[in-house]
Amino acid sequence: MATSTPPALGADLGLTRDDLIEMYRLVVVTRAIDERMWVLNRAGKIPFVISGQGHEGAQVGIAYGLQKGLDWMVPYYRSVASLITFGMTPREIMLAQFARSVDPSSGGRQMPGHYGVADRNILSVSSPVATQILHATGIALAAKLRKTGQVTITYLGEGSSNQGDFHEALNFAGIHHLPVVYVVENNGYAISVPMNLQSAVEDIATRGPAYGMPGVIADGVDVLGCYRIGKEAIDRARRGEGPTLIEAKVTRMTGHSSDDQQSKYRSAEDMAAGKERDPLPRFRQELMDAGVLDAAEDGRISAEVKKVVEDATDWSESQVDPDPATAQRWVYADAPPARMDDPLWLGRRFMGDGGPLTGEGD
Amino acid sequence: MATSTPPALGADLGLTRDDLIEMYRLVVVTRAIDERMWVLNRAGKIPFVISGQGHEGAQVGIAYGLQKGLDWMVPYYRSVASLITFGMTPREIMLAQFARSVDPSSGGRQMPGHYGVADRNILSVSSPVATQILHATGIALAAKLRKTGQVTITYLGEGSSNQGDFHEALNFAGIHHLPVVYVVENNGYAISVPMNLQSAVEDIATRGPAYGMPGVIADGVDVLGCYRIGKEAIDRARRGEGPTLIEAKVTRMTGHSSDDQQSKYRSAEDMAAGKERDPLPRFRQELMDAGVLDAAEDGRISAEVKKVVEDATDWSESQVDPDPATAQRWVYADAPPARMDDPLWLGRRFMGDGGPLTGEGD
Amino acid sequence: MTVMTYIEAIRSTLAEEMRRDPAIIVLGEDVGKKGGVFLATDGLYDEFGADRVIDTPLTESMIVGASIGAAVNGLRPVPEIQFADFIMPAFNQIVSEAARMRYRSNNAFGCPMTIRAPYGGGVHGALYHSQSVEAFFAHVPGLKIVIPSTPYDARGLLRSSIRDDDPVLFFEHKKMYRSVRGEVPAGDYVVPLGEAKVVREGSQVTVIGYGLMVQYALEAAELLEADGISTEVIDIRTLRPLDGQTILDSVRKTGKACVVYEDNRFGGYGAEIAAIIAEEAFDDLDGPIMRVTGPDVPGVPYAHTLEEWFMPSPDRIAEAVRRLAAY
Amino acid sequence: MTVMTYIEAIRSTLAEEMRRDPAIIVLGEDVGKKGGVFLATDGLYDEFGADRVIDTPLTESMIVGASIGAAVNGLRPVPEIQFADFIMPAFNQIVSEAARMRYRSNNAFGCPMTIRAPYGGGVHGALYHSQSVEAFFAHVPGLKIVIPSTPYDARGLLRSSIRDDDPVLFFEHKKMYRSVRGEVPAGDYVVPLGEAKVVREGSQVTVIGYGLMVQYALEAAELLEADGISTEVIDIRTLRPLDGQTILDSVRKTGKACVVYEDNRFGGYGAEIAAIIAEEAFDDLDGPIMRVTGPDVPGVPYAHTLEEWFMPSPDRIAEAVRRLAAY
Ligand SMILES: Cc1ncc(C[n+]2csc(CCOP(=O)(O)OP(=O)(O)O)c2C)c(N)n1
Ligand SMILES: Cc1ncc(C[n+]2csc(CCOP(=O)(O)OP(=O)(O)O)c2C)c(N)n1
Ligand SMILES: [Mg+2]
Ligand SMILES: [Mg+2]
Repeated sequence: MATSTPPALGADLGLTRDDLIEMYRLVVVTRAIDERMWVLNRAGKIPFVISGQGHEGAQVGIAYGLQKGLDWMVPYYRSVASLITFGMTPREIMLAQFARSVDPSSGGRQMPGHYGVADRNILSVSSPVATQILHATGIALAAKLRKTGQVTITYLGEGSSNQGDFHEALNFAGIHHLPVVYVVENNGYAISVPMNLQSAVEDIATRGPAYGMPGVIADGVDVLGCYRIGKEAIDRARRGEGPTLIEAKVTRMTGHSSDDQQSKYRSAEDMAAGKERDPLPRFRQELMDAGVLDAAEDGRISAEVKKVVEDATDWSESQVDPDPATAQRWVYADAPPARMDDPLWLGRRFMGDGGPLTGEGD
Repeated sequence: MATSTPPALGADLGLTRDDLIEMYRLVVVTRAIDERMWVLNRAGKIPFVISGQGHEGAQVGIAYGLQKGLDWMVPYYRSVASLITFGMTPREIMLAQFARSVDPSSGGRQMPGHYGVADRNILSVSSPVATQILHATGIALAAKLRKTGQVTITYLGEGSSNQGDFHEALNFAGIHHLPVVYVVENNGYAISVPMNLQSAVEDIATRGPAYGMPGVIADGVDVLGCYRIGKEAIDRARRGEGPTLIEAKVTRMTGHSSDDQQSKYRSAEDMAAGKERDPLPRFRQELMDAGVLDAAEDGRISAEVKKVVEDATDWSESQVDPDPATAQRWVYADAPPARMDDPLWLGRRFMGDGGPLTGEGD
Repeated sequence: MTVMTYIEAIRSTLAEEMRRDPAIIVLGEDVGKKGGVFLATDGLYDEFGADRVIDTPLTESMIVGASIGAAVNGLRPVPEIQFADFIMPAFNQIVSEAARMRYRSNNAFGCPMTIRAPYGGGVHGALYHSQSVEAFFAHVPGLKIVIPSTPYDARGLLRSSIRDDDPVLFFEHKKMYRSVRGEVPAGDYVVPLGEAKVVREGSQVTVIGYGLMVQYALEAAELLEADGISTEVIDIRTLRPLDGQTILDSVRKTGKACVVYEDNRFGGYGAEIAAIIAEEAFDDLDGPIMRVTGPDVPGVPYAHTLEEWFMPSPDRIAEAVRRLAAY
Repeated sequence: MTVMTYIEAIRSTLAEEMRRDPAIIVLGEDVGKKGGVFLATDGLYDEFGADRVIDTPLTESMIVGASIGAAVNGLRPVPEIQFADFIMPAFNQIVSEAARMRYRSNNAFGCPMTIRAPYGGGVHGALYHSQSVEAFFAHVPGLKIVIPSTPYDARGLLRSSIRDDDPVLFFEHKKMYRSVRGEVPAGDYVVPLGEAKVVREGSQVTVIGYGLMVQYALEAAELLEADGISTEVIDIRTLRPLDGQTILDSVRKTGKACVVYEDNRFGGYGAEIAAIIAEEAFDDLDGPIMRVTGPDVPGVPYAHTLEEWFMPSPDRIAEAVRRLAAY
């Protein structure tokens, strides 16, 4: 439709048309995976879903400027789009949903949402919120001391940013000008608790200057704007100029998780307004308006994504469950010693092997 | 000396001449008690001193605007001037140094510096830093919900303000506009760690806006300036307009404690510059210049203070040590039950009463 | 007599206590409009309003620390920690502050509050939504630790906890919330803190447990009865202060003790019970003191195959008692 | 052979390990120019510089949390917690994160670091500078817990801890820092984690302890020898993983066990040792399993009269063993 040639979309950001299409594909595939999770949940195949719908634009945009194979990502449970952007595969994401033995995140030991892949510098994540902000800070400290040139990016929700660990982490990074980017994805709710009861300030970005670092607000429906802000922060970190706090204003289009009924605490208007801020249709329209994408290409992407999701689902589902015989491995790096805290030793008689009731002494 | 009559010192602050003399006396008496502690320490009479020398001006100034008998104070270990301003007596302070049984702070159970007096709304303090900031916040929450009209003031060092509890407390107070005043006494060091390694920002007051509250810097050598800032914050809290963060720039004129040798990590110039910021001679000079104080009155105050310190020391020293027979009281409000966690029950045979070796069963 | 679920026992008791005493407030994450992630506080916000049912920021240290202050200034807070797993950020406030306030001030200050938290595994919650954390706190003088195993006790013990003048940790096994029902009488009865209960009489082996494990022990006792083995089951109910006498009396009768807990075995709460028996009832023991527990791995894994591997079961308890009886 | 104090053993080993492995960093409050409040890191800042000896802000959760990250990205941090009492703000990072990193990631990530902290009473430190905190951590799968009682073991165990691929908590009794001296050989010897040691052979009663209590148990054994009682003393050294075999072998020989710990009795670490003996060596026991411990009050009080009341002593240990021997 656009027949004259204004500067190409993204050119000022150093993004090619292929980049734009790839970013779009990342948003689309993440959305499709997420939707599939809900289908599987309703079908009783996976017991728990935690969803990133509404967060994908900010995640893809901000993470797109990272260097795979060098940088570190320390995610949180809604980070699927960030992770796929950084190199996790749809199969790997789906394996976590099904908790299969070959799941690289945890071998089926953790709930879905607790991702991590060692060979891609994606740190394993736990449930207690905001702890990972300190881990990212420590990774960045090591990068600085070891002069690896790595940038570390880490993510959390706005609710989680009120935890003490956030304060302690940003302060330390500010003191030592560490190469780390903190991304707060502000979707306005911590489960049911709205922003005005979570935080004394409307914008978490306000807190950057309290730690001697820029606090920048990114609009989560503006994927390229998020890229720009993310890239600037990543570059700044890489140049040794220190950390940045990014607050991405996003929308949570689903309940907190499959266990949550958000209509109990959100008004219909509020939820409708949230849906209006869906980054996916906006990004599609932006690309179409700029002549980067047309309906045919969009169709091809959709078809491809459909196949990817099918494959990831079917393949993951067909993998085997973890073997209980492996359940006691990897408490420590060394083999379980034949000692008291090895359940096979002290507790052997009640762990199923029917050993003798008393010790050797009798 | 001043024969013409410019507006009287303190008049704009609503302070009378008696107020000014009283504030001066509070600084002088606190300094004298503190100096006595060091003498007692060197004489081997008290094993540990933690000193507020250099902090007294800010403490007296800020606390002078509180309402005794109504408001709450949640101190820290250097708060002696605040506490005396708020109604603790020199005898009570000295009892804690000698750890005598009638010590109202803890009955000799805590180290010196861990003050608290129930009948004066001074909350008992522990050692882990910054925990008290949350207690003060909770006291203020109760004051607001119960509509008591009380203002709560709490204190900590700048090093301690980097703890997570500080972040969580100020955020909560900011959300609910609680009637609480947070005072950070910034003496530039956390034991040996200088400001630039403690905090990413030079002024802790910078952090006020991150919690939706004013962050105000008070100059700790300017006693009346501190009063003005303190009074404003107290009044603001009392009016229901919410919390204030005050950063008082003070100087630590001694080592961190009697266990510390500050020359190991501070330069001679740095220590000398610190001594220059002693609030006591400045306040004395200010009062003399304004004709509020003359040498005769200063002499009378000194003589009186000397007597007070003698009395507090001698009287406290003459009190008895805590009786070990009381050592197990007040783990709980109810009398120790004749049960397993009562050392007289389960452990009786090794706690000195020589009970039977086996139970009644044999 | 009414029949209600375990969670309804808790919810209704919270409401009744709040009606009785205006000093009681409930605070925590999602306790307000949402009524808590398990709905244990459902309805309280509507009835008592935002002043007394406070949706807090996501900050556990604050929830407990501010409760301490509120308790000191005349309120009686009942903070909720959303999952016992997330009590760790508040560890310092609970252990260093709440537990020590009275002792360190020589009784000048106290700290009446009841921290409620759902705990336990078997609910597909994985490493961080399944933990048993009682051992950490039961070790701490100044705290009281309560774990009810029936709706009746949940009501009576929650009343006693809220009315107590010292900090109480009240742990609720989340697997019991909806699966356990029981009769509760009308009226304002209490179950005093510090009293264990013989919930099944027997003569050959004493099984000692708390929480969900009491339910499992009772199931095991049924299985064992079919084998002709008579099992006495004791529900600790209050882990601190512990009612040692009831345990010792029973073990002196049966001569054999089996301690059951879901937590990791090594250094778990039941170790103290075993130690007490070994010290105080040695002469009456006719066999080793057994423990049936969770294994020593860092948390209940998620995949159902692994979760089953972790959890103690009625069968495993019965198997232990069988061996002990035959000893 | 050189003779050195306990603290000098620690200081010199830190320096030697840092020379050996450039990945080792030391971080904590006042560890730099000041050299630590006990001078355990004295001289390291001068030798290794501000990059490897980091004076941190006063934030324990950060100290441990950042160490976890640094360990994941190629360093081998040795954080210091200034007093064990102040480890509580880092509880979540240690228990939820460091301990579980390997298990939860199915061995994709590990967390090699050694958290050092001075602990223990008898030094006029009152409630918050005297605590024994080992029971909280020894319960946690994924952590290793080490408490040396001699300069020799301090050197050998600190080397093993720093070289270990999992998180180790290394507790140093502050009363021993300057009061205990001992011979240490030259050379790079290690004392492996997970091995207890019989530090005195005897035939009538086994006393089991760690840290300062081993020194007290040895003093008690001397007193007892004068009474004609032969005492075997075991130094646990590694509290987790525990070397149960050495304990059981000894108790099977003597038939009598006394467990000593300075911490509060109820739910303390020694309860697990008693429970293990009662479960595994019941047939060989000739008397109750005794415990000599600190009383169940929230911390060591300050006044010297109260502090003496709190602390277990050689006399109290001897008295317990005497009664046990006569049983
Ligand atoms: C320490 C801790 N407390 C409570 C929880 C339970 N919880 C999980 S997610 C969540 C809300 C998080 O809100 P926010 O940080 O805004 O992230 P969002 O889910 O909105 O993306 C809560 C309370 C937890 N995981 N960790
Ligand atoms: C949680 C905790 N960690 C460590 C300590 C040991 N400590 C006591 S005071 C102090 C320094 C405090 O510095 P700052 O807050 O600046 O107060 P100042 O002493 O300078 O007045 C430290 C590290 C403590 N008391 N609590
Ligand atoms: Mg949110
Ligand atoms: Mg300071």
